[in-house]
Formats: sequence, structure tokens, C-alpha cells
Amino acid sequence: MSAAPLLNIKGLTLRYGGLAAVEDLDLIVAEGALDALIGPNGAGKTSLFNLISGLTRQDDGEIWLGGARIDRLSPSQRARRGLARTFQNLRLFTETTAIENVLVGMHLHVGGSLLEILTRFGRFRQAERAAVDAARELLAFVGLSSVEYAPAGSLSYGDQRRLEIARALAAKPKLLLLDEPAAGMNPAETAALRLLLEKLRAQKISMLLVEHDMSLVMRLCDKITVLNFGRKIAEGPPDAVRANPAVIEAYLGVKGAAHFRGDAA
Amino acid sequence: MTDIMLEARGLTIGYGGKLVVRDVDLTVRRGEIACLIGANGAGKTTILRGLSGLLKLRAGSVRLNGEEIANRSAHAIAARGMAHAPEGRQIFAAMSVADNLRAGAYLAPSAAEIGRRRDAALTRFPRLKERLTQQAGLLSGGEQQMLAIARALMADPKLLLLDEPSMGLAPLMVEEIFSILAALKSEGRTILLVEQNANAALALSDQAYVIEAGRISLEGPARDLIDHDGVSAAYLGG
Amino acid sequence: MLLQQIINGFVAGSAYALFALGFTLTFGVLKIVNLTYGFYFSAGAYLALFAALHGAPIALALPLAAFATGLIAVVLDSALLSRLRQQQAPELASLMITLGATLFLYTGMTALIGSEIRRFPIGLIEAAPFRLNGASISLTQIIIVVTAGLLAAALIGVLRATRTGLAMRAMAENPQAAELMGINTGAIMRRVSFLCGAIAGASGVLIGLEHNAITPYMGETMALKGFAVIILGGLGDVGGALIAGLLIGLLEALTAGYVSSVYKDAVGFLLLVLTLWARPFGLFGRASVRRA
Amino acid sequence: ADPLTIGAIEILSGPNAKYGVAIKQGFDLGLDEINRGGGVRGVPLAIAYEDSAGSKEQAINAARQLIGRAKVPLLLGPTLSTEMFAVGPIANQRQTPIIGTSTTAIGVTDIGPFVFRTSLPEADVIPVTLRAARDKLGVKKVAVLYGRDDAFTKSAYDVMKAALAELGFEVLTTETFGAKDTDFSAQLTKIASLNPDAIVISALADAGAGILLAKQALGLPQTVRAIGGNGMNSPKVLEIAGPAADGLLVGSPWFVGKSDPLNAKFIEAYRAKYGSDPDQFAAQAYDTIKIAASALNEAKDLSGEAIRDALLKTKIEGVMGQFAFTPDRSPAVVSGVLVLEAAGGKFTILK
Amino acid sequence: MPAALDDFLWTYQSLIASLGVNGLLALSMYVVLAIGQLSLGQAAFMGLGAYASALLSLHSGLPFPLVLAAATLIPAAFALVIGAPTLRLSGVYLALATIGLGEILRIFLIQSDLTGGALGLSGIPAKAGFALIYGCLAAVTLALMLIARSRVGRAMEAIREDETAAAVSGVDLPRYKMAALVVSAMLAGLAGALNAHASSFIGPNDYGFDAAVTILSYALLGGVGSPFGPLAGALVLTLLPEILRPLQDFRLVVNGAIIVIAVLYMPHGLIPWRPLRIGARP
Ligand SMILES: Nc1ncnc2c1ncn2[C@@H]1O[C@H](COP(=O)(O)OP(=O)(O)OP(=O)(O)O)[C@@H](O)[C@H]1O
Ligand SMILES: Nc1ncnc2c1ncn2[C@@H]1O[C@H](COP(=O)(O)OP(=O)(O)OP(=O)(O)O)[C@@H](O)[C@H]1O
Ligand SMILES: [Mg+2]
Ligand SMILES: [Mg+2]
Repeated sequence: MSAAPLLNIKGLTLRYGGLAAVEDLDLIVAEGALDALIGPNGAGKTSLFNLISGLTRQDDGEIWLGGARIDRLSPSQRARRGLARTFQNLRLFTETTAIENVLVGMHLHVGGSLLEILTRFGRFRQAERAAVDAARELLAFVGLSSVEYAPAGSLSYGDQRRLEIARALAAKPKLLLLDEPAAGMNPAETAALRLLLEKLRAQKISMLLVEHDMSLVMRLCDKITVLNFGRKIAEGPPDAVRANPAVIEAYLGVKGAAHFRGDAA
Repeated sequence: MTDIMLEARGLTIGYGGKLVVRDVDLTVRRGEIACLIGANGAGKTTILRGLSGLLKLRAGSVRLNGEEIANRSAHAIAARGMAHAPEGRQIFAAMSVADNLRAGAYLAPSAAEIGRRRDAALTRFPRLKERLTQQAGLLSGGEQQMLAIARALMADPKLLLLDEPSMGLAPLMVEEIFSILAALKSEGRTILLVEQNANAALALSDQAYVIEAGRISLEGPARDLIDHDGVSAAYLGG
Repeated sequence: MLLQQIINGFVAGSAYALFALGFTLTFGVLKIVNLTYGFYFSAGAYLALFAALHGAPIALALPLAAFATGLIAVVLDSALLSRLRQQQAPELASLMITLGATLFLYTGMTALIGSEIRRFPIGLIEAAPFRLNGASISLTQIIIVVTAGLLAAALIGVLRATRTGLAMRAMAENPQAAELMGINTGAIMRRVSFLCGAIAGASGVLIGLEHNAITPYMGETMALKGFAVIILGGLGDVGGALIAGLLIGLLEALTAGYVSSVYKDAVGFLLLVLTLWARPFGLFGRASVRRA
Repeated sequence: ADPLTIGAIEILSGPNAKYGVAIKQGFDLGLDEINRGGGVRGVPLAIAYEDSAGSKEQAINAARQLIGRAKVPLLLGPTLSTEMFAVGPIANQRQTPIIGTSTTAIGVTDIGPFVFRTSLPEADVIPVTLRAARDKLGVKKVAVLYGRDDAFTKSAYDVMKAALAELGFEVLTTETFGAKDTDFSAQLTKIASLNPDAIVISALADAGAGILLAKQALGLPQTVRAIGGNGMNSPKVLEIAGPAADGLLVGSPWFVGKSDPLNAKFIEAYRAKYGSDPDQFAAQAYDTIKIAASALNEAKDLSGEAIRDALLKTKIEGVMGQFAFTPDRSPAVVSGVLVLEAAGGKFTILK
Repeated sequence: MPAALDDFLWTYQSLIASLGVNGLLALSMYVVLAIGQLSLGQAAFMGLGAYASALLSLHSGLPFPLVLAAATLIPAAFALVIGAPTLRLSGVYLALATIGLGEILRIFLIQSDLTGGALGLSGIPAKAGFALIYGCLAAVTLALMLIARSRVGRAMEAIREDETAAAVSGVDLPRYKMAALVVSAMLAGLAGALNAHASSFIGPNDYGFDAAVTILSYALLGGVGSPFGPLAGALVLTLLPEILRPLQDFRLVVNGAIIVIAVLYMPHGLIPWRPLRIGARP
């Protein structure tokens, strides 16, 4: 793997009082990669996502995206540079319809200056129509066509997860951070998700995936990074990570490791 | 005392003008684990919310331990021995972990009893013990999930409703949860489980129901459903 | 003069705090800015006045009035706020409904009893001030200071250490989950309404006694100050309300005494604005916890 | 015959309704007498009341209703000077004479040639009070306390300031309060520390009474006089403040204990009708309706200009004494100002 | 013009003018509420606009259009200055901080000789006719409607629902919040100037807490889904006291009761609709 690093994290540290949620972490996501981040509950995975997307500020360290340092930018500036994410604790615009949620995700790409908005001249109509078409397509892509006009808050939990993914995709990200996308999905639904992520990979969207569903991670990912207590305890291709005693001890368990051994084949 | 803990007949529930659950019959026997499986949006959560009194029933009857509880308020149902660990965890975010647990034992008869239950819960979830004074809203997702389950256990329920208890938990912890459920069962408690980890859930359960678009499409002993071709294809990823 | 100004400030501050305690509690538990709270303040004073005019001693008139305002609060909250809550109305609807209710209540009260300023019968409470070192403080003022302190301590105790307090906090956070724990949220809400109504009523009586001037709109004036106090202290924070009240009272007195009374009213708000710029949730308030 | 209806805008609800209600009672009493005596121009006189609730907006809307729809030839009121500043220009624009009975602020009649007032402006009353305090009681050093955010109390303060300077008082400090304040202890503590001979107060009745109570509570001796403006010339102040009001000095164009027969008759009739003593506002209103009736009778027609001209010529003997307007439409006779002293819950003439 | 109509317009002149002015104020509230900011500075901004324009009209001889422009720009500049620290606040905290700023402004107006102190300013030339007031109102309503039905409107609604999620979707929060505050200040300032030049007299107490709450209640009663909600709220709350005038003492009592009942039965506002956006369900 020699592709240029898209995301480059150096010595990142975040402390809450005495507790280090992320500690001296180095991490690279290559252009076009589909990598996973795993680790026990409370290992610091979501905290890391929050740092990358700018919702919290690090105590130390640097974050580079596509060759530029982004760790002092606001969340929206980072989004502008091609970063999108989903939330482990769903954060949809619950009162607005599913399609409008996706349209908000498209915010950065819908054209139309204030003047055009006020006069309805120029690109405005065309841009809006194109956005709506694109949003419909995305909803279809994640399997939510039937609920386009339902308020996001009225969707079932699993559907809300899908909607989060659609909203994040709407931003046409270079790097997509997915925080437990398969939570709340049954094995069959997870398999469908896997296909979906593979299609995204084919579209050259780089992804960093936090997930506890090992059947998904082991089959899908190029590289897995394992965190525990905010520190990296292992890194490498699925097979190596699965066999790593430290990972088995802290995360997979002997049974788990055995269980997933057969899957990758 | 019958050997049926929970019996729902003709359960019909909706939101606004839309009926989401129609004419569902469920039976959970004392000391057994029953599970509901189904696709996203099938209505599993809605059924649990209807049973525990969070949603009004449009029609149907629910008997808990032989007593009719349909459309009683949620707190009254809780007082009759049902605990519900709801979807989305619904922990008390600004309260400490310890206070969340105390709230779970709101109906406990004595301080000593609360202490006993708390010790039991914390042995099951050592991570929570480390975080006792932290505000619950600041826990990680999985830690919050543990808290939600522990809080439900604090009620010392006769019947426990769990909505996707393994969600967001690391593999080791998922194993732990399923062994806790097995232990609870062996203590004689009754459990109604909604679970996406259908393989593990069916392996543990006595009785299972498959929900499709708000109706029960299939029911029977859990063992039989594991081997059922349709179930295996649709829900077990097999 | 310094000693007297400190006493003035302390008394005024305690009065603000006394009023604010129930105000902040309503918000803390019910999550609603309940503007009718100011009305209970006025109503309490009037009810005690009527009781006193019918010969009740203050020791009877005060609790009677507090009890009655507590009941009014329960009735109003059940009729208006509970209903809205059941309909899952947006947050601001409850603000608007208390706004409408306030207009109704104040103007209704004036239409019935007039807007005349009234006073308690002379001799209802010992009026001669105590003197110390050339400064003076009256019995009513002492009662206000002591009540504010004790009440704050009691409320903190209830919230932190009792089962009811736990239920109140749980309900404040997530009423549905609280119900699942077996907490009867309706009953808790009524208890809180009663308690807050009673606190407002009692503080109306005491502050009415102190200034010996009772007007229908006294609660409205107090509500604006009370607002500043509960925000400065951090919404829902009982101890914060006590400290913020005292702080504003003292600062006002010292400003009037040593700078200029022109800025007496401004200084409280200035303190509020500057504090919020530095601490967006007041002195002791905390951001709501919701992790991404 | 159809009655001749004139309009009146007063504060009949809200916190300041006490002034408006007293005025209305004064009007109604006078109206009864006028109509018993045959009304005006051969028809009964009637008053259409509108409530301003103390709000300028509502006062304006009321005035426009009365002038534009009801087409009244003459307006009485409104209660507060602030309201007059809002309403006066409107009446003036439509050339409808408007007579304030309680608008004592500076500049009220400058609004325009159709704006009248029957109340003595503060500028005529306050110097009389202050001079009496200086000459009869030997007051030299004073502290001033005024309501800063109300047009009436502020303009009275402006008058006080000028008069204090002119009469050679030493002003130790000038303190202020807000219209809705009920706690005056900080200001009075500061004042007390300066040992003034008297405190000059510009306040409305409620605040004024509160100040007197706080003054007593802080232990300022009775010998430190309170000297009030028009706003404190109200029985309400004595009623609320009780013994704390003893020693208060106010100047007044009228006094309940004034013993002339006209006044005695008025007070008797007022007591009979309302069961209580009139105050200054009721008395001024009572005289005003008489003045209005007289002018309406004398006017050559009911046009605004005719009524204005008639008003300017009106001379009557009222409960407040001789009355006539100056050319700029304020009361002409100011000799009747009395200095009153509160004692035992009553005003008496200062000896 | 027939005399009857002329009389009618004259009689209701202030009312008609306040309807327009209050409509503008309601819209200025809408602009901040639409992104979930409970800012109650509108009354203060209105006061700034009113005083600025009145002083300019009385003392500067500037042409009226320039006066109006100044009346919108001065509050806007003030909003820019206080915006940065203030917009970090949320909910009731923001409300109280802005009310506090308003009270401080009020005390300044009362103390300053330039502004006539408690007596206020009178004799302001009557230059704001119906055409001007309603022209402004129509233009502002149209503009806000067009904005609501665009990506900007969507972003505003997203901020109202979840700031964090909006931010990671690329919505520039500080910019949107500041823009909303500034626009809201401009609208309130414009309303203040129009009001001053319609009623000819202004005083410092017209822009205090009561005014702030009244402006808020327009938006709350009407609903903030679309600009029409606040407009409806302003219409109802301005007309009600006049319509109920015959009830005398019980006028405001009934007024209050009507508000209570309206909220009970229409908790989402008199006009709960949200603007139909391109792409919304046909
Ligand atoms: N604001 C905070 N204050 C204190 N501790 C915090 C805060 N935020 C997170 N933590 C702690 O930091 C640790 C890391 O949390 P994080 O959410 O990153 O875990 P995670 O790896 O995403 O876990 P999970 O798999 O359960 O989602 C947890 O133990 C959590 O309790
Ligand atoms: N508040 C609501 N208002 C309207 N419809 C709702 C609401 N909540 C759920 N629904 C609808 O009810 C149906 C069942 O939802 P429910 O949450 O019960 O599904 P579920 O089986 O629990 O799905 P999941 O596995 O995704 O949690 C869905 O179609 C959903 O869109
Ligand atoms: Mg996480
Ligand atoms: Mg569910």
C-alpha cells in the first residue's frame, strides 16, 4: 500500500481530567482505503472521530487531511475540505423529512448565490432540481426510497442509521468516517451494508470505519487499527490483527477470534 | 399463579394516523426467554413500547401475571414488576452513573436492598464501577449501553424487556451480555428480547417471533426457527 | 454607612434569592420558563393581606397564603403545562402559554381587586428595627435572610439526598425513562408545582411585608430580577440562585452607595452579561450533556 | 335630545389606574351636576371614556377613535404627561381641543395651540413648597431623590433642580430610582450618611410611600423632612406610609380641608356618591368638566377653533379657586397653591 | 378620496401603521428564531433604529432615505460588535443576555441628554406613510420567503434542529448565526425608524423588557415554521386589544385567555406550515 496518505494523524492526545481518551496516537488512512478502527467500549474511537471532525479540540498532536493541516479549523471548514461523518448516537434533523436531511448534507454543493436565491434567476432552479434528484438517488442507494417524506424522527432505528449514511454521502466526501454503521442491523441487513460500502470503495471514497461487528470488519477492511485506553495496541491487515494475542485478550476474546477465523476465507 | 408471565392479545399500535403494529399475539412463559426478530422498521420497538406503557394501545389486551395492564401508565406497569431497557438507551445524561443506578431501583423497598442490587450490577459491569461518579451522558456509547441494562436490572424485575441489548457493545461484551441473560434466566426471571444479533438470540431463547411489517409472520420454539430456511436467509445472513 | 449598605444588599439579595429559588426549581425540574411564577408572588401577598385583614396573625396568614398559591400553581400547571406536554408541543409553546396566562392572571386580578397599592395592617409584625453599630435591620428582613438560606439548604438537601429529589432530577432529564423506572411523573410534577407556588407565595408575603407595599404587578417586576438571578446562578441550580441573588443584591447596594444610584439597575444586568460572556451557562450552570 | 358627547382618555386599568379612576369619578360627579342644571347648549352632556391602560399606543388609538369616528368636539385627558406627548399632536392635527387635567410636565402645552391643561405645572407649585420649607422650617441642606425613568417624575425633578438652585439650597447629593423599584434602602442609606435637613422627592404615589417607609425603617429621624412634588400629593401616600408619612410637605392647588363653601359642597357630594374622600386629581377633574361645559356653552359653534377660543376666555370659580387659562393654555391663577403637611394620616395646611 | 374612507384611515392610522411595524418586528424575531436563537435584543435594536433615525431627522437634515439606511446600519453595527461573545450563548441564556443588553441601553437612553432622557424625543417629522411601511414589509416578507425556500433556508432549519449535525454537514454556524443576528437587527432598526416617523414621539421605555416580550410573542403565537407565522401573530396580537376595547376592564383578561386557548389548541402556532421547498412533496 503506497498510496498517498489522505488522513495523517500525528501524536494526537485528548485528555479528560486524569483519563486519556486518546493518547499519542499516530494513524494514517491512505487515499482510497477502507480502514477500520476497533477496540473495546470506551477505547476512544468516537473521541477520535470527534477530534478529526472538529467537534472537540485535541490537547496535543496534529491532524492533516489531503496535505493540509486541519486541526484548527471549524467543523464546517473541515467538511468543506472533504470530511463527512455519521454519529454513533444518531443526530438527524428529526422534524424534517428524510429527503431534506439529505439535502442539508448536500449544503456545500448546491449552488446559487444570495442574489440568485432572491431573484430565482441563474443557476438557482437548476441547482435545486439537481440537488433533489441527487438526494432521491442517495435515498434509493441506502434503501430508503419509501420513506422520503417521513420525518426523520419517525423512522425506525435501523433506517435512521441508513439515513445518516445517506446524509454523509451527500457531502461527496473524500474521507467518510462511519461510527458503528451496522449497529441495529441484523446479519442480513449488515450484509447489504457491506455491499453498499464496497460500492463506495469502488467510487474511490476513502473510509474509516468504527464497528463492533467483526463479520463486517474482517471481510471488508484493508487495514485495522486497534485502540485500547486511547492507545494503539495493534495495526495491520485483518488476519494479523485477528491473531494478535493483545487484541484477543482485550477485544475479541478467544471465542470471538475463533468465531471470525472462518469468515475471511 | 399461572405459568404465563405475559400474554398479549390483538395488540394494535400506531403513530398518528398510521397503524404500525396490527393484531399481534404474544405469550411469554414464566422463566423463559422469548425473542422478537425482524427487519428494520418491522415494529419490534413499537411492540415493546406498547407493552411497557410508553405508547397507548389502539386495541388489544395485555396481561402481566394474569392481571390486565393494557393502557395503564408506564410507572404503574413498572411497579408490577416489568422493567424495560428501551431503544436508544435513554439514560439520564446529566446524572452520575451512580444516580442512574439509584433511579433504576426507585421502587426498591430499602437502602440495603438498593446496595445489594448495585453491588450485583457492578460486578456484572466492572467498567461502570470505574465510572460511578461520571456524568452518564459523557460515557462512550457502549458504556451507556451497559448502564442502560444495569439500570433495568436494578429494578429486580420479574419480566425484563430488552431492546437490542448487544447494540454498540464490543464482541467480548456481547458474549458477556448473553451469558448474563442466561444467568438471569437460571435465576428464574422472564425475558422478552428484541435482538438483531439473531443467531445468538435464537440460540438463547425458548420461544421466538418473527415480525414483518407489524404482524407476526412466524412463531415457534427458537430452535426450530434457526433451522427455518426463510428465517435463516432473511435474518441470520445465512 | 458601609455596614448598613452591606445589610441592605444582603437583605435585597436574600429577597431576590428567596423569590428565585422556586423559579429556578420549576425550570430545573419541569424544563419550562414558567412566567406565571411571578403571579404567585403577587397572589401570595394578596392572600396574606386578606387573611390579615380578617384578623389572622402573620404566623397563620403566611402559611395559609403559601398553601393557597401552591394549590393555584398545581391547578394551573395541570391545566396548561401538563396538557401541552401530553401533546408533545414544542418547547416554546409552553413559554407562550405562560405568557398568555400571565396577562390573563394579572389583568384578571386587577379587574377584580383594583390596582391600588395596599399595605398590611400596622402592627402585623414587629416593625421597630434592631440597631447595631448605627445600622438597622428589621425583623422581617432577618426572617427573609434566614428563610432564604434555610430554604436553599433544604432544597439542595432534598434534591441531592432524597428519593423524591432523585425522581425530580430523573424526570427533568427524561420523563419517559423516569416513568419506566416506576416514577409517577404526574405526581412529581404536581409536587414540584405546589412547592414552587408555595415558595413564590411565601416570598411575596415576606417581601410585601418588608416594603409594605402590595400591588398586583409586584410579581412582574420581581420576575425580571428573578430571571437575571436564576440565569446568573445557572438554570436549575438552587445554590447558584442563592449566591447569584446575594451577589446582585450586594452589588446593587454598593453601587448605589458608592458609585451612583443611576447605575443601580444596570449593574445587575452588566454583571449578568459579562458573566455569560465568560461562562455561557451562568456561574454554576453546565452545558447539557450530549456527546456526539 | 341627543346628548353632546365629548371624549375622555384615562388610565382605567393597569398599575396606574388609581389616577385615572379618581379623575373619572371627578368628571362623573361634575357631569351629573351639569346635566341636572340643564346640560350644555340645551342638550345633556355625555362623556365617552376610553382606557389607555397607561400605554401610549393605546392612548393614541383611543384618541383617533374618538376624534375620527365618534367625532367628539373636545377631548379630556389623558392621564400622564407621557401619554399627552403622544396624543396631543394628534388632537392638534385635527384641531380638536384637548384638556389635560393631570399633565404637569414641562412642555405639555408647547405641543400645539389646541392643547390645554387645567393642572398647575410643577414649575408653579414646587418653588412655593421649597420656599415654605426654607422660610418656615429652616431647611438649608437637602438631598434629592427622583424617579429617573418616568417622564413625569423626571420633569418634576428638573423643576426641583432649578428651584433649589434659585432658592439657594445646598444639594448634598442627587439620587435616583426606577419606576418599578420597591427597595430604596441603598439610596436612603447614602442620603442618611450625609445628614441633610430634608429630602426632596419626585415620585409617584406608590414609590413615594415606599420611600417614606424605608426612610423610617432606616432610622432617619422625623425631623429630616420629606418634601414631595405633585405625585406625592395623594391621600394614598398617607394611607400606605402611615406614621412614616408624618412631616411630609407637598404643594397643592387644592386641599380636602379647604373650607370654602364650593369645596365643602363638592366633598359632600363626592362622599355621597363614592363613599370616600376625593383627592387632588378628582378635584381637578371636577373643575375641568365645569370649565369644559362652560366653554362649550359659550362657543359660537362646535368647531375646534370656536371651542378653543371659548376656552381661552373661560373664567370660573371652581373648587380649586379662581380659574382662567393663560394665553399659552396653562392655568393663569397660581396664587392658590397651598403647602400641606402630613400629620396623623391627614394633610393639614403648613403653618 | 371619499370623506368616509379618509376618516376611517385617519382613525385607524396608528393602528394600521403599527400593524406594519409590528409585522416587521415579528419578521426580525423570525430571522433569529428560525435558526433556534432565542435572542430578545429586538426591542433594543428597534430602539437604536428609532433613536438614531429620530436624532438624524431632527438635527441633521439628511434626506429621509439616508436616515432610514442609517437606522438599519447602526443596529447592524451594534449587532456585529456584541455578536461574537453573545452568540456563544444558547436558549434562555441568550435571551437574558440580550435582554440585559437592552436594559443597559435603556438606562443609557434615560441618562443621556442627547436623547431627551426619560422625556424622550418628540416632534419627529411624520415621514413614514402607509406606502413606505407596507412596501418595506412586503419586500422583507418576500425576501425571507425566497430564502426560506432555498438551501439557506434548509441550513437555517438544520441549525435549529441540531447545530452539531449541521456543522459537520458543512454549514458555517458562526457565519449563519451572525448573519441572522445582523439581519434581525437591521429589520428591527428599520421598524423602529418607521415607527418613530409614524408616531412622532418616542421614549426610552418603549424598548424595554415588555417590548421584547411582546415581539417574541408575535413569533411564538404565530409559529416559526415560515415567515407567515410571525406575521399572523403580530396581526392578531396588535388587533386583539383594539377589537376587545368594548370589554373595558376585562379587555386584557379576555386577550390573555384567547392567547392561552390558542396555544392549547394550536401549540405549533397559528400558521404551523413550513415553506414548501423545491423538492418537497408536491
Ligand atoms: N467529555 C468527557 N468527559 C469525561 N470522559 C469522557 C468524555 N468523553 C468521553 N469520555 C470517556 O472517554 C472514553 C472514550 O470514549 P469514546 O466514546 O471515545 O469510546 P469509544 O471507543 O467510542 O467506545 P464505544 O465503543 O463504547 O462507543 C470513555 O471511557 C468515556 O467515558
Ligand atoms: N414516532 C413515530 N412516528 C411515526 N412513525 C413511527 C414513529 N416511530 C416509529 N415509526 C414507524 O413505525 C414503524 C416501526 O418502527 P419500530 O421502531 O417499531 O421498528 P423496529 O422494528 O424497532 O426497527 P429497528 O430494527 O430499525 O429498530 C416504522 O415504519 C417507523 O417508521
Ligand atoms: Mg463510540
Ligand atoms: Mg427498534
